[in-house]
Amino acid sequence: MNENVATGWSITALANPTRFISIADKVIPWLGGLAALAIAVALWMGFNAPEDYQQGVTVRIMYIHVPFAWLAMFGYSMMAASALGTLVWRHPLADVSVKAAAPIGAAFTLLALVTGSIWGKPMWGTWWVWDARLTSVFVLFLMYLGLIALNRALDDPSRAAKASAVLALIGFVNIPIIKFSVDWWNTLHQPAAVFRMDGPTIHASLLWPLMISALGFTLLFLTLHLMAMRTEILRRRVTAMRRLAARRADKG
Amino acid sequence: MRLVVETLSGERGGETIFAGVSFALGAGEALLVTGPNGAGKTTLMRVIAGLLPAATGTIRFEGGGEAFPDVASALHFLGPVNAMKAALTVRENLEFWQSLAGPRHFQVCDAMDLVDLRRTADLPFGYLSTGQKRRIAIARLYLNYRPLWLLDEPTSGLDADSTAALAHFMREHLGDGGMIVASTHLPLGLDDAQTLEMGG
Amino acid sequence: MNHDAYVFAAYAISALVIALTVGWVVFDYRGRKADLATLEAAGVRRRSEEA
Amino acid sequence: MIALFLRDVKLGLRAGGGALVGILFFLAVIAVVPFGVGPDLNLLARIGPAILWIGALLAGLLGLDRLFQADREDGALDVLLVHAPGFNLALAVLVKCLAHWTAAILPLVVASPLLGLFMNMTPQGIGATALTLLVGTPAIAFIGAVGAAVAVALPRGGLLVSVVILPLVIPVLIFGVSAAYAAVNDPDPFLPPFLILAALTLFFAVIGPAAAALALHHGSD
Repeated sequence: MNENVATGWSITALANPTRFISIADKVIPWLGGLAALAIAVALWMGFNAPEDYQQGVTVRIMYIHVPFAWLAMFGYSMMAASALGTLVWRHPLADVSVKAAAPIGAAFTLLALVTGSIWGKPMWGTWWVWDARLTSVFVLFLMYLGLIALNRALDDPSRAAKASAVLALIGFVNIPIIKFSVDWWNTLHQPAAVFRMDGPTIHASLLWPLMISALGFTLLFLTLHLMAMRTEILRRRVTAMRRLAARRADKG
Repeated sequence: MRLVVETLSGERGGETIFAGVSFALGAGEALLVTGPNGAGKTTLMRVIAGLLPAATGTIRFEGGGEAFPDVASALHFLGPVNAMKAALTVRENLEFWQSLAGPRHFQVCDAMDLVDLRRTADLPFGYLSTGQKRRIAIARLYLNYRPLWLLDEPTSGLDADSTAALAHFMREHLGDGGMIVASTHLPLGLDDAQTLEMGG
Repeated sequence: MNHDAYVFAAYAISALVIALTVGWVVFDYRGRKADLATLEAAGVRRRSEEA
Repeated sequence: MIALFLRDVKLGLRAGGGALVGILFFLAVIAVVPFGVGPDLNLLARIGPAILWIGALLAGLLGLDRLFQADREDGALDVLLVHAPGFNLALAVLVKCLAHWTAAILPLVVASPLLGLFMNMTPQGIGATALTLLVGTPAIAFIGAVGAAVAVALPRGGLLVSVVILPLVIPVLIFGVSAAYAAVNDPDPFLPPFLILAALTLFFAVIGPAAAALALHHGSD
């Protein structure tokens, strides 16, 4: 996936790694700043909103738990889209996007699990309950780790690209199936009267901070993703140059 | 220092591969083991290296003093593969082997200079070409001084000038009073080397 | 642990993990930049840059 | 010998190494159990230590066949045999086992408390299980080394190693799990099974590498 190969394909604005890096250099600081601002505003509004009538103050965890769960899904969907880019359109940067998104997605999924279990502790009395949503997010976390392990195992980028793209797509197709089966598995054993975490309608004053927080964390995710992609391109450039240096060592 | 081998025979899987092999090597002398594939060259090399037990016969290393009391402590073994890890850098590989094999001889950097591959020190070993990998494998022999070199098909996979480079290192080692037992098909330009034809 | 402690714990752990993630991304980026610099200094030119 | 240890740990953790796979396998095994057994929390709590131990055992056996196979393929094993005859070959094998344990199995022990939460185990149970794992799992590496050394010549020796080693590892499993349970339900004493477990590890620390060295010496073809 080195430079001169990319020029052969249909050039979309981001196809050329060098141009991608220059664009990324410009966009990242702005995106990062915006993300920080949005998160700050959301948390400030969240902490000034009235407490939830049933759960008291622990509802404040919702402001970060829901965005994290959303980002876990968003991250995997982005990887699936990039995987399509690798397999269907052969976009040179698609594989870079998959490899870069995996660890960040995994981090947010882990956060979703942790905050979910902390939020559930007062209600259920234990740190972990095999609640349908928490379990499917946990399975998603395993799929993220599988993808990261695959990317680490195959160090030759071109070979790993196809493999991780296929795995990402298969994983993505399976998410609804897992969701359905876990729900079914959960209701099968658990007494149905599991306390529903978020009420049927969220009060407006709680909804706004939630939306802004979700926006903020999504921007944060995109910032990290762009930075990770830029690093991945540099890593491949370093590898290519090291191979070159090895071949040059004889002539020099 | 002398390497004395008397009526040596080796077997593999219960079947005698070669028998009645005897030779003696003094300082600065080399023995080229030739013969068709399957004639037992590799088995002979592994028996001398102590990797395989000898069926009959003896292998003695005389005059080594306390530095090289027996054959095992006096030899370097270089097989058809390079014994280096692709994931580690060249320097890490060489430093590892130096730390394992007793008293130091050449520094890692000097050994790399000898084979003229100093620039690849920090590159992963896997990125090197076959010829370069072979030269690094040879550089390992310089890290700890051992009088006896056992080279099992040293020129496998080498092009012309890498083979010439290998012959050069071998001549240098003999010049320093070392001994070489090499199994090979190519005449390595070692003029006064003894030869041992392994029967079919 | 009363309820406020849970909220604090959740935010603390989240802040920690996010900080680690951001830190790792930046550290990785700087590392590759440094590798690139040393390689450029060693006079290795990429194919596309040569005349 | 220290260099051998550092090299093997470095290799295990690097891109191609098996360390990450071991942890992932352990996580997957533990995660699968509740789906089979059902989310009934107190049932999970009862079988928690056993599941953690079985998971660690299987994950430990996973990376073992590569212990010597990788070295044999790139010729490092031959050179090692030449440079480390007799006693210090056993020492080299001991060091390699410790390196494999540190790179592949130690992370499991560190991760086991987190997984204990999934099994809804009491903090005391989690602590005991982690402690028994810490003391018991090296025995798996030492016994496994014998299997790996024996199977080094076979091209696809991998599964054979696990099958050959499994019966030998059962005592470690028995004492490990019983010690873990003893910590949870009070009447049973914790110390005796735990000390026997430690004794097993030390015993195999001597026998394992010695037997593996013997096998390597005579097995190399």
